[in-house]
Amino acid sequence: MVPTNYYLILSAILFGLGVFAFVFKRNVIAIFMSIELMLNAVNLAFVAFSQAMGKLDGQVFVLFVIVVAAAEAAVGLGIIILIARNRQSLNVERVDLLKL
Amino acid sequence: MASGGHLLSVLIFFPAFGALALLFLRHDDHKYIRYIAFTVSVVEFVFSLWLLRYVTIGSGGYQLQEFAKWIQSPPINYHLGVDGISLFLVILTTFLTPISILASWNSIQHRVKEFFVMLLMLEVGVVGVFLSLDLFLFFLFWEVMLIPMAFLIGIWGHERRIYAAVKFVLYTMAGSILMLVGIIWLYNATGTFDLPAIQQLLQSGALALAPRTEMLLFLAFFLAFAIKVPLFPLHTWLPDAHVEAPTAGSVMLAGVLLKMGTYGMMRFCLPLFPAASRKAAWWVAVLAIIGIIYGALVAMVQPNLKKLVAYSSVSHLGFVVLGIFAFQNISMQGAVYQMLAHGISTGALFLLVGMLYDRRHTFEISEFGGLATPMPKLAAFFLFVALSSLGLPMLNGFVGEYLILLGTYLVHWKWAAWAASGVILSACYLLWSYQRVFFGEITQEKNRALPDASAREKWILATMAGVTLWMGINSPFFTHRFAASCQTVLEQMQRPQRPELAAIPSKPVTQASDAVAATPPQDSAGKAR
Amino acid sequence: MIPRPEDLLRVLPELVWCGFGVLLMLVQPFIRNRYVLASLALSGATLGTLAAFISAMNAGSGFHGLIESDGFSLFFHLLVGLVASLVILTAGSYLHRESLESAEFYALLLFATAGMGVLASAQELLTAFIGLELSSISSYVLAGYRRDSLKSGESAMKYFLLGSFATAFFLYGVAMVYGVTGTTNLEIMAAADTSSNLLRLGLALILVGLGFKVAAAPFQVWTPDVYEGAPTPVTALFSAGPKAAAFALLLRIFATVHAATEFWFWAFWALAVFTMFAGNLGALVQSNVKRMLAYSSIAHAGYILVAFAAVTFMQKDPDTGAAPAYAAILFYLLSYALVKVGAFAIVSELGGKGEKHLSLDDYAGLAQRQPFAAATLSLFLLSLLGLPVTAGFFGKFYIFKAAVNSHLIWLAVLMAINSVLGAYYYLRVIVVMYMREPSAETAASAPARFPIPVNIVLWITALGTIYLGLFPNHVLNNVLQQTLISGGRIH
Amino acid sequence: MTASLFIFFVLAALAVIGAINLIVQRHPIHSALSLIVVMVALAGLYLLLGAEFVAAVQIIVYGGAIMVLFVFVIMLLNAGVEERTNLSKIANLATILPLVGALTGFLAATMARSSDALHTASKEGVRLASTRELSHMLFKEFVYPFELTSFLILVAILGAIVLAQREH
Amino acid sequence: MPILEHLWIILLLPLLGSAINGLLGSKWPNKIVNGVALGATGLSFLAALEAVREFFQLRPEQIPWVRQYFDWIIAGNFRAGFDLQVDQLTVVMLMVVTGVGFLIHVYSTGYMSHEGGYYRFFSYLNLFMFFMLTLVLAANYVLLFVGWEGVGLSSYLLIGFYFLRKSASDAGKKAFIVNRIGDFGFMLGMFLVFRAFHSLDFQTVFSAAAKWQADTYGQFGTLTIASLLLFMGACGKSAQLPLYVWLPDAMEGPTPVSALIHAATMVTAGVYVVTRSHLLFTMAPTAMFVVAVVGCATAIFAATIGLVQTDIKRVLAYSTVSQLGYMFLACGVGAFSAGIFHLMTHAFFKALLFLAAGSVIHAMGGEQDMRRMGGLSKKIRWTYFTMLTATLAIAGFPPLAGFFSKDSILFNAFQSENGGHVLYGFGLLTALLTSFYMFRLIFLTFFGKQQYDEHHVHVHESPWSMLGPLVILALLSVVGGWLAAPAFLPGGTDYFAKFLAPVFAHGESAEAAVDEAAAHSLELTLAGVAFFTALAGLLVAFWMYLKRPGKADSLAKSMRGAYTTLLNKYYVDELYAAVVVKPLVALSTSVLWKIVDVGAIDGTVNGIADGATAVGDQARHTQSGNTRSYAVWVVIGAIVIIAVIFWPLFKPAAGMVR
Repeated sequence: MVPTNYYLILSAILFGLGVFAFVFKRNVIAIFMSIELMLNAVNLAFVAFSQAMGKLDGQVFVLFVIVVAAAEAAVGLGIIILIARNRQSLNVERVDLLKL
Repeated sequence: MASGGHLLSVLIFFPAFGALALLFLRHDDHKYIRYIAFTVSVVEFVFSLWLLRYVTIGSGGYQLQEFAKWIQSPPINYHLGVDGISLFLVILTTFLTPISILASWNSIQHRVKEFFVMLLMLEVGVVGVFLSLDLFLFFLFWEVMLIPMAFLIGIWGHERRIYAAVKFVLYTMAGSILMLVGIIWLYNATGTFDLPAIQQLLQSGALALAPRTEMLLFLAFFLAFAIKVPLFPLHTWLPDAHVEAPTAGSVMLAGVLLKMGTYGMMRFCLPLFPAASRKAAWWVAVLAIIGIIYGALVAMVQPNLKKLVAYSSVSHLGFVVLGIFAFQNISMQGAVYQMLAHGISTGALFLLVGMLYDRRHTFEISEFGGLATPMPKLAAFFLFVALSSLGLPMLNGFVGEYLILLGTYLVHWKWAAWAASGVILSACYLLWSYQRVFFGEITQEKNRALPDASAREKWILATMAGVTLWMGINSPFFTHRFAASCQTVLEQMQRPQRPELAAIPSKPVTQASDAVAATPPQDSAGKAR
Repeated sequence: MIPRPEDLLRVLPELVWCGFGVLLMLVQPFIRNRYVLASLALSGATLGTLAAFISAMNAGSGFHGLIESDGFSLFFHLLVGLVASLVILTAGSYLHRESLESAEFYALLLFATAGMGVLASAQELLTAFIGLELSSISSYVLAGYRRDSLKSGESAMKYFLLGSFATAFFLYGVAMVYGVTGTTNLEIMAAADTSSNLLRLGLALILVGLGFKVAAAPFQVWTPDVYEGAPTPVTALFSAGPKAAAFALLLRIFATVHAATEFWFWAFWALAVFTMFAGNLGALVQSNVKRMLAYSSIAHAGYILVAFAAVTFMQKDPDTGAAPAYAAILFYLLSYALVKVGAFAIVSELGGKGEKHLSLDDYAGLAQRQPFAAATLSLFLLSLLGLPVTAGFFGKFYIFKAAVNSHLIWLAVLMAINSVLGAYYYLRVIVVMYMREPSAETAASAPARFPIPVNIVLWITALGTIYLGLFPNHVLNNVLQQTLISGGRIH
Repeated sequence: MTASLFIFFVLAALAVIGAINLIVQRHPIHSALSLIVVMVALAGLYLLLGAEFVAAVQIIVYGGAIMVLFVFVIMLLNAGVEERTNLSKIANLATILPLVGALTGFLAATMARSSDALHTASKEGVRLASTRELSHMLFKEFVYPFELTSFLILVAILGAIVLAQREH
Repeated sequence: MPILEHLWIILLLPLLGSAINGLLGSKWPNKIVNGVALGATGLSFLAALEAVREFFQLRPEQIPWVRQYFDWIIAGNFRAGFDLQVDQLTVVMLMVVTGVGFLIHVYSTGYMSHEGGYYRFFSYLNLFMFFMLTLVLAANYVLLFVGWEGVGLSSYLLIGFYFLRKSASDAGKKAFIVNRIGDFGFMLGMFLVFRAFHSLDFQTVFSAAAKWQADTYGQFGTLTIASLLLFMGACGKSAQLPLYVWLPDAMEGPTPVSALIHAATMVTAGVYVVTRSHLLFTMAPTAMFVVAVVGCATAIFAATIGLVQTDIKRVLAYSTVSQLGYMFLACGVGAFSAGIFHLMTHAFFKALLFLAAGSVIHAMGGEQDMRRMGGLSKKIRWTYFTMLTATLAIAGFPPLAGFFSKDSILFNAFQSENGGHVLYGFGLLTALLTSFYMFRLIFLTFFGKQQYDEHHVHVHESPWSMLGPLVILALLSVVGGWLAAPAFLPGGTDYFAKFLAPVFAHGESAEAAVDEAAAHSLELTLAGVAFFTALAGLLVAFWMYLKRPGKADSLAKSMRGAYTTLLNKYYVDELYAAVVVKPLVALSTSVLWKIVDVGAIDGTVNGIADGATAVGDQARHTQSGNTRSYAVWVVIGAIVIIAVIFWPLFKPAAGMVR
């Protein structure tokens, strides 16, 4: 018997780590990965809630999120390639032409 | 009431059509543009004179009202009306517009078409302000008027024109946007934007504003007007705007735009918020008096002739505000009269300063000196106008000042005593500057060959001088027509002394009076618990 | 599992938009004529917009309550459809000038529009999420559409990264709300237990996500960069479309879920104040017109948020309900969309090849070189400033009214202060156009004649701005309040 | 401690360690591998929660397709070790640690407390629904968003092509 | 009663003349200008004469004769009409103004014939006549104020007639502004009167005031304050302490102007106003005392300055100030008719003195410094004789006009209750000084050694257009006094006082109470004292300037401090400049304008604008362009939003949520 709380706390921790990673990492790809991490945390919460309430739609949600993540991955990596090609750098801090 | 048909609408929109017609002319048809603009403005002036025929003397209410529904929700109506006070302000506007057009005849040489379009649009806005009886409509014209004025300053002005134009707009807007909040607040309390209706509600006691609410509303309105007047210490836009504006702009600005502020005080602040007005009267009067003295002193030491005239406006308008906030019939009539007189005499001063500028392209007093020798006629006109501005009896400036001071003295002799010192100071700055500009030997060689007034200029100035003199002698012609309206304003300040009415508020009253007190978040917090 | 026909009718606009998007992709290998492609896209956008009327005729909820076709959704469909059509008209010459493929551009635009349409009618958070992603992902690509431009790529990257980041917050919020209520359907959620902290937190996170989309401070940081870097017609779309759609969703959540209404009041208050100041103060110091308009759109989001704050209070009014405040929001969005699209259309044309002429100095003396452009841009700026006889004035007026009605006097006063701040930088552009002489270089460059489609856009937006400024009631009463109240969905 | 609880802790530890490793590793390829660890661990948790279809999808789509894409791109771009630049003034550890810590703490706390109100414990191991029922939901109740996702993927493809294609 | 019904004719004629000359005269030859100007004034004089004739036919109850012509200002219960009034006081003033005015016009045709701006001069002069007549004919304070300000204006214009000279335009400006200071008080006085009596018509005010309780001595009631305020105006106009400073400077104007405006008519307007308002004054003893003291002080103060002045016109100017002080002294002690009488005689002899001085200056080719004249008596005999007559008159030698008027004043001062003897003493001293400096003038100018260079200055007698008025005025100076020759003298009827008696019916009741016989003997004694005083003055002057020509200089040397103080007019101008003018200008420039306006107020305004921009500039540094920092902002925003949403929970019961 694993209480739902445990899952939820884990989810929160993973989400927090994702946020931290997003803010902390410099490599665009790594940052993108931290987004995936956050989405995974969300998914965990969905499944946990779904299970706790005995409702199925939470799981359906997770499927949608995964699909969206896939789509985002395609576009996101496209953008990353574009950036990398134009600037020869993956450091997000170097991409600051637009500012102030 | 004699039927005036849609005279008021015609008055507002005729110049707009004129402006539209101008738009169809070619850019370089300067001659036709000028003639058409002038004709339009003269016809408009004649229209406005018709008002005299239709307005019943001795009636203080609104006449020639026009009413049409415009927007259903919120109920905004196209409601126009004229009373004795607005009557002459409208005529002043329509009178100064052709004068301004004439004054710009030769001095405006680039983007001529736009210039006259702007001037006519300005007239639309100003006339609209004076004739609107719907708060919303009033605000609309009030704002719309800003743009042509800003353009007049910004495009055809002098060196720092852009700074001045922006400053003018921002200053005015800062006040008016709060007035908009006030208008909406008032609407919330009353459910209408219609001035007579609101007046009726408040005056009959059917609706009583809580003191705090009334004061806040008063301030919201007053601030907008005080900036426009301009009341010390909100005046610093004025010198800049005046100095940088082209002559026509200055004439219209000083002549009518400033009056919109004092008109607003008479039309809105006093009748709608009498208790707050009374409470604030002391402060307002102090500011007005400071304005009178301060404006005069600062005017006295200006090295720039146009700035001097601008500061003198601060001083003169201080009288008007003082007259209004003395709450005396006499002083109020004086205030209205002073508005008109100031429009003419300061307008004329700006015209003259503009003529000097046309010749020498400077406003610096030190650049002039001894001009009476090459241009005696201009000097004579200048003196005449200066005298009217400093309140010489039998010229127009005296009547207003005198009535204001007299009326004020009746209730607050100290105010009047302080304010009357402005009479001394106005003589100081006007005569001193006059001396430096016109008297003495010619100090600069290039001034020696300056031409005297041209025929066009003579006509302009003679007209202004004639009106000045006529107003100075035949003042009852004016006072008869607005005396009743001034009395009405004072009557509108009366409120029934029925506390039980105030205690049983109708629905909107609670809204208005509870106003800020109840904050929604506490509610939600309570529920959340 | 074939859906019922009326369900399909209720999502007809989205179907049309997506259909035309697919069509454009299909014909792209065969048709290279940009006019044909543009016409196709335009007809797609317009047809989809018109289809909104059909879906409105079949009012009701569809797909098991996932979407709702009502007056509210009709309004937003028309709005985003109109924006899309105008952007297509604007984009033609831009794409040609920058030698960009038009078919893909239009297709993405139509997909994005469809996503916004979904957002507007979504009655359920998952559907809303998909709609949000559909429009967002299209937007990311559109932002980076000028591949050879560093700025465009950077814009896409920032938009993408931060957008996804915010989406994660949104989703997490949805998860929590789901965890409390067991549903993502807003209707059912309306009956939720409002004492739950988790619900509170979930709604807070949803607000974070949507706040990001509408560019509310402090989530506004991405806006200027993305707007500046994106191709200008895309910026026009961004400033009007996705923002309106996100507001639509926010409004629907806000109106349906009581809990949201109660929890969000101060949040809206704070967001409104931050946003107004962030936008206006930022815009004060900009010398790039495009970026300045980006900041200005932040400020305007702030004004709209003022109305949101007002809604809370007005809902207690038994007579009118919050309808006036809702109406104010919708009216504002409409007037704002018209103006922003028009303004960006001009900026797009004046930018020239490679978007080189975006600085304020490039606008000096524009009134003489291109009187029509200067006049319309002035009109738009005055509308943004909120001067009477323009749509923007009434937009602001209604918001003021809503705020004062709700006794949010301080908020109204802060908004007034911001209006004055805003006046400064809007005026500055007008001043430069009319009162400053152009530099020798600028004067020498021949006036770029605006292509006809752009002129059409300008006429439509300008006339619309004036029309709404003169007769706001026609729109406000006959469409907004009627549909809102009779539809019964939002009360 | 029941077996399930033990498994949970093992998988949770794995996920957290993976996530931390994602942050700590400076080469993106290592980060990507750490992320795969997290995902696999989560898939295990899904199984534990009785959502085996989701678990499968997690492994196949996430762990497989998406992460392969990541790795592929990393290879393609020949991404090296992360540069340790500190150009952002506000995004330094001193700022972000407390911020993110507070956020995470608050999220975790709220979630932990609130689920009491829901249910005391999950119905562990109970098969909530079959994959069939899931597909019913997907194709019946949620058919509209499901169909929309097809457009979403279309957009993604289109976008990737548009963005990544070389100039002609 | 054709003219009395149409009193406006008297006014309008000069106005018309002024307008015609002013608008059209610039291209006309002098003759036509003359015709218009003289015609207008002459006809006005004739009309006035006719009016006076008709006035004498009126029944007593018809006096004062008031006619309302049109409403000028109406507001509420305030009405200022264009109402004219004639009573005995008006008649005196009317005759003086039109009569002397006409003579001076005639004189000017000669004096100004070589000056530029001839038409302008006569236009101004006619304008002055118009306003002065308005002043004296007005039936209410407001219309009086019209004339009051109007003469100020004309004075401004005429003083600054030679506007190319800075000193002239300075003087004109100074005159106007100092007058305005007086007007400030005058206006407030009017307001107070209106507040008290709800009208400004003389009739209404006085009949209402008569019913009031008079203020006691030392009490500052409404009447006292109103009187003092009105007197403040009078001080300005009539150049009394401390507002006298403009009058000596006003000598920058052409000499006929000095004669007409700054001697005969305008400057006496203050006296006129005080006598006109005598009813208010008599009911305000404190005010009366102030008037007397100010008058007396001015008289002696100005006389002392007059002792050492070397400019012939300035001597006369200070003499005028001094004599005006005399008139106020008369008013202050309640001897209004004596004051008016002195006003009249002074108009004659002072106008004559100025005109004669003008003739001298004319003869000397513009030289005004007496030290450069001398020995002129032979060369310009007519001028000499007329001037000598006037000097005797002003010095108070019987039986010339000045003797009677001055004597009457001194007598009344002597009898005054409040410090009468002191006032009398100072008055007598003034008379001594007057006699001295006037004869000093005569001796320096007409006797002694010739101090000028014959080759440069061709002394010549003036034309008859100038001499004619001199002669007429000389005659008037001689006989004018007999109008009021006291009853105790042979042929003396005191006609003047009796004539004015109806006007001052209230005011001079005190005089009537005095025992007739005792008064007569006292008056005779005092008259003798006055005569010997005048004689003493003459002798001292004779001794110092003719007998021992070097004596004056050595005396000046021995009393250098006093001498330079007097020569510099007690440094009053300097004092005013240092205390009022310069600080005010400095304050306005450096404090009000530069610091308050530009610095504080506009600085605040611009500061707000700059501040907003600066804040914006700072704010945009959050927009660093760095995606990571943007993400931090999002996190911060999320925390803020959560905090705001959860805040209400923390507040009421902390600890609900950890």
